[in-house]
Amino acid sequence: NGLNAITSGGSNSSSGDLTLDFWHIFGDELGATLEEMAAEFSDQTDGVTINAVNNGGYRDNLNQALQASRAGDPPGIVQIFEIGTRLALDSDAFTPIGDLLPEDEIDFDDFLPSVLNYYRIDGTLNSMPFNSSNTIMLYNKTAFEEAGLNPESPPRSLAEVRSAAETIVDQTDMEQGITWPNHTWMQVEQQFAKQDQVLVNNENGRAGRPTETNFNTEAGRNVYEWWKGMADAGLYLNPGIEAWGEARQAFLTGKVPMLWDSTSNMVSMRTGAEENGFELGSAYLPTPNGDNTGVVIGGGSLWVPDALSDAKKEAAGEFVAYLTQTEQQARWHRNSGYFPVRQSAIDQLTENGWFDENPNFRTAFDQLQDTEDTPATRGAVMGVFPEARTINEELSVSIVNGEVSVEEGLSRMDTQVQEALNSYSGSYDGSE
Amino acid sequence: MATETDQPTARSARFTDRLPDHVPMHLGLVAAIALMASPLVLAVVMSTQTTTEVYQVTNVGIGSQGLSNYQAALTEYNFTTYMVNSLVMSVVIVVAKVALSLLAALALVYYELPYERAIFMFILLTLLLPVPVRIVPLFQLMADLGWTNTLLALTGPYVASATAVFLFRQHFMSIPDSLIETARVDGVGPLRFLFGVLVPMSRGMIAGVCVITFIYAWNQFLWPLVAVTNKSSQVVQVGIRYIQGSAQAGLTQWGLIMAAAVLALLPPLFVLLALHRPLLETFAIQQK
Amino acid sequence: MSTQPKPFDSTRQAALLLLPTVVVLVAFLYYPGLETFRLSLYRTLFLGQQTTWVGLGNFAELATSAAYRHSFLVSILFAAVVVAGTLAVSLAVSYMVFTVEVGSSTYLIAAIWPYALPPAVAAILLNFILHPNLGIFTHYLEVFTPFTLDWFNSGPQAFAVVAVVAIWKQLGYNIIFLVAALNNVPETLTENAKLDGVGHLRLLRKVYLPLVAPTMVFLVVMNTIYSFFSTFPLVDLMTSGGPGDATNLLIFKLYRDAFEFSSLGLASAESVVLFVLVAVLMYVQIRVTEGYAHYGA
Amino acid sequence: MSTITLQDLEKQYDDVSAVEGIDLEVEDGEFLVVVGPSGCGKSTTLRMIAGLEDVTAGTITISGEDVTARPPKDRDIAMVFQNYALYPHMTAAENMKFGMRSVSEYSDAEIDERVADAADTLDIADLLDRRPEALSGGERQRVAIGRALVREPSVFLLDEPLSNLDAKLRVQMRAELLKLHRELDATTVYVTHDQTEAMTLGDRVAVLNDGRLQQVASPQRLYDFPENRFVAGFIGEPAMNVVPVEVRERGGDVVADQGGFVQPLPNGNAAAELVGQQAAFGVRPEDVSLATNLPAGAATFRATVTVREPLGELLLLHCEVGGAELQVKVEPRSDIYSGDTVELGFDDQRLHLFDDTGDAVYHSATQPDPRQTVSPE
Amino acid sequence: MSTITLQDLEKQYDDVSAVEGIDLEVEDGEFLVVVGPSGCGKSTTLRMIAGLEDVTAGTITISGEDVTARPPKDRDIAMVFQNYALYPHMTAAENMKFGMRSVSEYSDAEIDERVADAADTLDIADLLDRRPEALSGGERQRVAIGRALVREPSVFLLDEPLSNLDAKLRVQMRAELLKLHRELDATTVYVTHDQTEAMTLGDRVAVLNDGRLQQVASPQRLYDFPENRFVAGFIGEPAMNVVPVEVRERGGDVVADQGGFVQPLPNGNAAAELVGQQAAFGVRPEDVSLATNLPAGAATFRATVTVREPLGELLLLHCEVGGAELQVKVEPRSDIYSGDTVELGFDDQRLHLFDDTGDAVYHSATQPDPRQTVSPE
Ligand SMILES: Nc1ncnc2c1ncn2[C@@H]1O[C@H](COP(=O)(O)OP(=O)(O)OP(=O)(O)O)[C@@H](O)[C@H]1O
Ligand SMILES: Nc1ncnc2c1ncn2[C@@H]1O[C@H](COP(=O)(O)OP(=O)(O)OP(=O)(O)O)[C@@H](O)[C@H]1O
Ligand SMILES: O=P(O)(O)OC[C@H](O)CO
Ligand SMILES: [Mg+2]
Ligand SMILES: [Mg+2]
Repeated sequence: NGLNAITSGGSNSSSGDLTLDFWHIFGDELGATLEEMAAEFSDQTDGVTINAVNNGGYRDNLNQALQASRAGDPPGIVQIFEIGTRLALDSDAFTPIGDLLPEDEIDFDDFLPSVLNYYRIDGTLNSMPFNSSNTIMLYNKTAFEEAGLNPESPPRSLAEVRSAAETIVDQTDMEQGITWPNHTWMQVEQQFAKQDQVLVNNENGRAGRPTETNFNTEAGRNVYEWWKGMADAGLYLNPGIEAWGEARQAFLTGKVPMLWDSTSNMVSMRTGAEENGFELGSAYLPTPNGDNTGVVIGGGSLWVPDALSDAKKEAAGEFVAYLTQTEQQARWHRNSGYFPVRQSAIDQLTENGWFDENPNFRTAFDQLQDTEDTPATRGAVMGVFPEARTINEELSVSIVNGEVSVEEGLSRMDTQVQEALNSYSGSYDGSE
Repeated sequence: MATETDQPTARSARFTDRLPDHVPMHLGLVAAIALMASPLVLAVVMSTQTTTEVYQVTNVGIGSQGLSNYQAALTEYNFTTYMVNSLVMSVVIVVAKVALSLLAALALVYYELPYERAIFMFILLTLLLPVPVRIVPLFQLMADLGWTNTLLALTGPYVASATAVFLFRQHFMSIPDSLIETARVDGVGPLRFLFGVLVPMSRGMIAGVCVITFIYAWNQFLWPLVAVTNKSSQVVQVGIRYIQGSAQAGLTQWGLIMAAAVLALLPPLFVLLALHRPLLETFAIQQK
Repeated sequence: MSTQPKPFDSTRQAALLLLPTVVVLVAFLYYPGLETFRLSLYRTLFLGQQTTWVGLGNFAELATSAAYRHSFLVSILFAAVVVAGTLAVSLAVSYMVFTVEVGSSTYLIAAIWPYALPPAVAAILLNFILHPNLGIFTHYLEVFTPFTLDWFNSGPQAFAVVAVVAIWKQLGYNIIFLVAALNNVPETLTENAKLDGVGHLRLLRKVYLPLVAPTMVFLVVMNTIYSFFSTFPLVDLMTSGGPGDATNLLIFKLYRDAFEFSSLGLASAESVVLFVLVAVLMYVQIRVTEGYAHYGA
Repeated sequence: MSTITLQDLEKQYDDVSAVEGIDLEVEDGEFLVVVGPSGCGKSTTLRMIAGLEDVTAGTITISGEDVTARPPKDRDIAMVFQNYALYPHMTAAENMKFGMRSVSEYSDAEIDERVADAADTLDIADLLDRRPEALSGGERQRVAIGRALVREPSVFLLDEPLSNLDAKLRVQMRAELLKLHRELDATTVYVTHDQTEAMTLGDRVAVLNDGRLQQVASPQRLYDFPENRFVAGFIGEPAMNVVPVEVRERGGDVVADQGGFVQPLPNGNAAAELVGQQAAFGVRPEDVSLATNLPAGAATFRATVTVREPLGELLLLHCEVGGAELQVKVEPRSDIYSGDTVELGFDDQRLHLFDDTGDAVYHSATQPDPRQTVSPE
Repeated sequence: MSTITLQDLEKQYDDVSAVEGIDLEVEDGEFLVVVGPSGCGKSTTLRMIAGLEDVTAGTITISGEDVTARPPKDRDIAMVFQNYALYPHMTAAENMKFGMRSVSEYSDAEIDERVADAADTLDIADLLDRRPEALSGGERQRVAIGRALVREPSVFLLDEPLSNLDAKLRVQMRAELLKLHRELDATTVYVTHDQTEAMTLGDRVAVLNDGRLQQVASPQRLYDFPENRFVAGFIGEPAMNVVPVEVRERGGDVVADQGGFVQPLPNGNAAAELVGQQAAFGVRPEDVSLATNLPAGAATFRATVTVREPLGELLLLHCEVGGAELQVKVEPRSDIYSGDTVELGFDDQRLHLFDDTGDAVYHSATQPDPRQTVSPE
């Protein structure tokens, strides 16, 4: 089939039989779950086949989708991470999802407002929320116990994290205290939200195009100074930029007792902890002073390219709607850790006692529920967000390694991201 | 054999005489080659291990997975498709490039041609335009032509080449004039000349260009990454990128990745080993 | 060179034979090449769908961008390291292959195979073998030497690791040429030196090195071009330009700016810079090789 | 009737004038050898006849037809190249057939027959299935000739066809070529730089130098009556001794006075007009003898031996006389060593004088034997 | 005292036996030329002496010391290669110094002095700053010799040092080599395949064939008393005629009966033991004459001329007699053409017989001149 595919080009359809590629970012079990869901939908829908394809990570998926749209051969549905929203929107490559959804099937009131708020820009819902996550802290209860710490009272502030880390390094075989992938989402986006600080001006870019960034502010310095201190003390295990796998592996194999992670991977972390013989604990993401205004949602939403035929768009709309059905969302949560985007799914899970049996799955959900709705917790919106992340993560390395001071590093982040913002808005002649 | 007993002293004296000179050379070579080959050897070993075995860093024995990592790569991770795509792409590029370049070299060397030098320079100057220098417009061109995700996009930009034309031209020019003149005296026509004389006489060079081109095409990474957005049309080098990326979620399955890497290496390695002779000869000419 | 009449004289036929090559070159090399120049004068968004004329603005932006300047320096440094490293190692190996009397051809094949090594595979193999936590090399390095390898976080180490991969992959190509060049040195020169009892190092330095100088120049140019253009997969698969921009080579930055950050105009300007670079290198090669031409075998 | 006529043939390369006006007639069935030093224009001339090289000026006529502007294939010629120009990937038979196949006028059966005939003539029938690499030099040579033969051309052109062979084989092939030519009787132009080949093969020999024809004559005439110093020096090995002399009159005789010797010139009136002038005196090494071997009364002189080269069948002495060097061939077993002084004299029927333009102005032999001036047999 | 002794020297390549047991003594100061057809093992022998090639069996002694196992640099030899082996990137002077610099025992001043001396000897003092590319063939040759000279080795080895030069230069360099050898008087082994070089240069000549030594003797002795058919055929151009005969007795004389001729053999008792046997009868072309040139009473016979090759200084006739071919050298201007019948006879002091193993069993000349058997001068 490779030969056919390569010689005939993309998926073409004839005589009413529609085949749509669904580009997602999941491998392994999550990918398998999505493929199952796609297959089930295809089975129950006449004339439509959804082909779930893992197309790499979030960044690749977005780039490839834009490239494919440019080339006039886009997939049917694309999963794009939350911070790609503005870029995807500006690209004009996608149809607002609202226009495609079968009205009657969707009850927006049932959707979690924090989720809807994130993806609704200027009042329009452009993409369908599907996989939503936030950041929590996982910790090794067994190690806590061994070090004489209370496994049921995980650290809430960054200072507490440090002291727990020191204790554990002191008392156990573990050599380092905490790890998380060098990822803006965790060290900046969530931390700013928790401190109720916007990352960019104009209400985090939601009241107008952002022009300034706030890395080098107290909120930023709070985090980075602590981080730098942890690194200097040898307490932070640096797995590398966006190195999710490395970080998880270090945690699971007992190298560190604490991990900041996305909730998206709860299922495999649960299995991993079991396999490695320790008890897994979860907690809210610790913050500088234990502040907890709230978290920004993460994860992705589903977009439908504009270049598709109407019939395909319609089919795509149906599939998107199907994926957000209560039943599917509950199932998706159980198989991943992403929290359901619909209240009804949460209700269903609660009723079935899921959260009682799996308290770790509740943590994320609680953290979200506790979140206040402020410009900070709604999350920043900017077209250059992927680039901003790259800038932040590269400079984070320099700060943590001590190549630049915290001040210097953060102010460079501001400069560089603002440069990108300027050149972005300078060339964008779209709406507004 | 008999001489060995006849001349024991002379022989052993001679042998020790060479010792200080050549033994270190052999040792050095074996060490250098072992070092160069070790990543590959380790990769082959690791490709048979389970993830758990891989994570026992010092475990360098053949693992318990046997070939099942390979099987998984080929079936579950699309490597069959990628490999076939790579193969089709490479073969098409090889065949087309050789054909086009032979024709062009025939015209350049054996035709009374106005502006011959200029045309040759025109072809040679493309050496200044590697893919990265023109990648953006090339991508746009493919998009405008609707070639993205097709074999055309993967092969089109590669089927003509300054290097191959240069090599064939060089080789043609080294064919003794008298052979060409014999053909002139006999009134042999151009196609008959090409297929009856030039091609059979250029077999080594053609084989060499095939190897160079095959390896070059097979190893392409950046352009397929840009020109192909559809996984089922992707080539194996980018497939490696996928398989590395897909491991982000949980523990990285290095055994599987190593299996995939070995798969992606085998065809060009095989071609190189099988045809290293013409390759070496061809390179001897390429350097001018 | 020769004024000798050619066997065929139909210009039409010749044009027909050249047509396919010329069409492909024009369509896929010259046209996009020129288009790169044009695009470099625009600011674009979203893969070229929206463009604004900015003149030399993109170049100005590159010139003033600290990130780009850094990337430029990193690339030059990288090229220097890769070129020097590749040549040094290949010269040593080639000389040994050339010198041993027994098994020379077997050694040669065993030494040139990395020519077939796809860069992506090279990257992924060493990514694993040199992995800070899982790498077996790393493990023994840390066991037997005081060094620790943490190149996911250390810029200089990442730079070194990518350079090692780049050198490894390029050895085969260099050895092919160097062994051929050494074999081109008339055997009697070697024998004459043997009669005089000239030692290996002196022989290599005073006789072979000057004689293979044209090949070395050729390889310096090819290796430089290689380290600027063909190392994308290494960076992409190993470091993504990091950590801390330490491996953000021009080619990777170009790709990112174009296809990740959608700045096609800016990326085109970066392409133009690369073009100038190849042009200069080729020019240097031609000039220097001409200078050495009189040693030609 | 295949004659070849070159009229005022010229060839100019960008900056080199390779052939500068050659007039030459090759008779039907004649074996003409063109000889001359490297770079003198031999190949160029031959290639112009073949049509492989454009003519700068002049005309070429073959069998009465002006072919100057015709492509090679329409000149009814066949050519044998120095390196044989066999296609390495074809068997001997395929090599012989390849050219004919390009011409549609031959049927396959005809081609096969001709190849078989040629193979018989050349005694290579059992080599027909071999590739050139599996043939010896001489065999390759014969296949190349066979390829020319099958086309039954009216003119054969050969460019140094023996120079890639080793000495033994060269001698043998020389005899075979002669035999073959006698059988076929085809008009043949044969280029070589080897004077032995020229002398033994040619009905006539054309000596070329610097793009100009020096002399065309039968081999022996060329040797005995060289028309200029170039021909005198080029033909003969070791070369003719040429020393400066003054021509004087002495007691009624015209003599050549070198200082070291004074040699009377017979048939003096031919030389009389040179009296009082400087000239170059030429005598071949075999025409200088030890005084003991000369008829009584011959003029002799003393010379010192500087180098003694025993060549087996003879002994070559380098002698010094009057400041000039004379090479002398003597009996192989002579008891003469370097440092000795010897008494020498010339064969006075074999003396030559050249003027300062290099032209021969005097040969002491009077009339060339008429049988040597026309083609023999 | 630099003698070279080869004892039972053998060289075996994987599948080729290149040298098969050579015993040879080169005397101090002797100029020994090794000659033989291509591939006979000349270079291999020389390279074994130099130490560039391992010895399969046998020993090599230089100046009394067994050097068989020594590396080249410790044998006190210098070698001049066919292509000169000059380092193209070094000037002539640097080329000459390079080897000496590798040996620490010489001071810079010493090196400079030696180079200057050698340059004077060879007359290349003003070329010292040039690179090889700027030197002519003969000059390169001299620099290569100079490089060998400066090391003042006890033995010089030269492998076809003249074969890359053109004919003129070759003759000239030959004379210079002789002169140089006379000055230096160093033991020299000189390899060539050119018999003229061998004959003119060697004090003694060693003829090699198929890896075996055929004969070692002074040049003229080699020519006059070849020890076997190979040497007889190899030395001399054109080669000695060799025809099968039956040795018979006739009226008290021992005669060689070929059918076409019956030739009495002088000094019959040397040939007597052959009576009744088949043998190969050898006579050089110059030792066959027209009957008119022979002393009265000499045995003569009739032969038919098949090929006539005028070589200028002589006329070579291929004649048929009794089914065999005889090549005969006659007067250049003889009126003899192919087809003619001629009356011939042999010089009965120059006859040879070879038995069926090819060994010479009879020479009609009795005693070689003693001066020809030892090194001359
Ligand atoms: N294609 C060419 N371009 C320029 N000059 C040429 C060309 N071919 C030959 N010549 C020159 O013309 C002259 C005659 O060359 P030609 O090949 O006829 O010599 P030749 O007598 O055949 O010599 P040889 O015995 O070496 O073959 C030489 O000076 C040569 O350099
Ligand atoms: N390295 C080698 N390996 C195998 N056979 C060899 C090698 N060198 C020489 N020979 C063979 O040994 C024999 C003698 O070779 P050698 O070079 O001594 O000949 P030569 O007399 O010098 O000939 P020439 O006159 O051609 O130089 C030849 O048959 C040759 O093919
Ligand atoms: O891994 P996920 O899906 O939770 O997403 C994390 C970040 O939000 C990506 O931008
Ligand atoms: Mg010629
Ligand atoms: Mg030899």
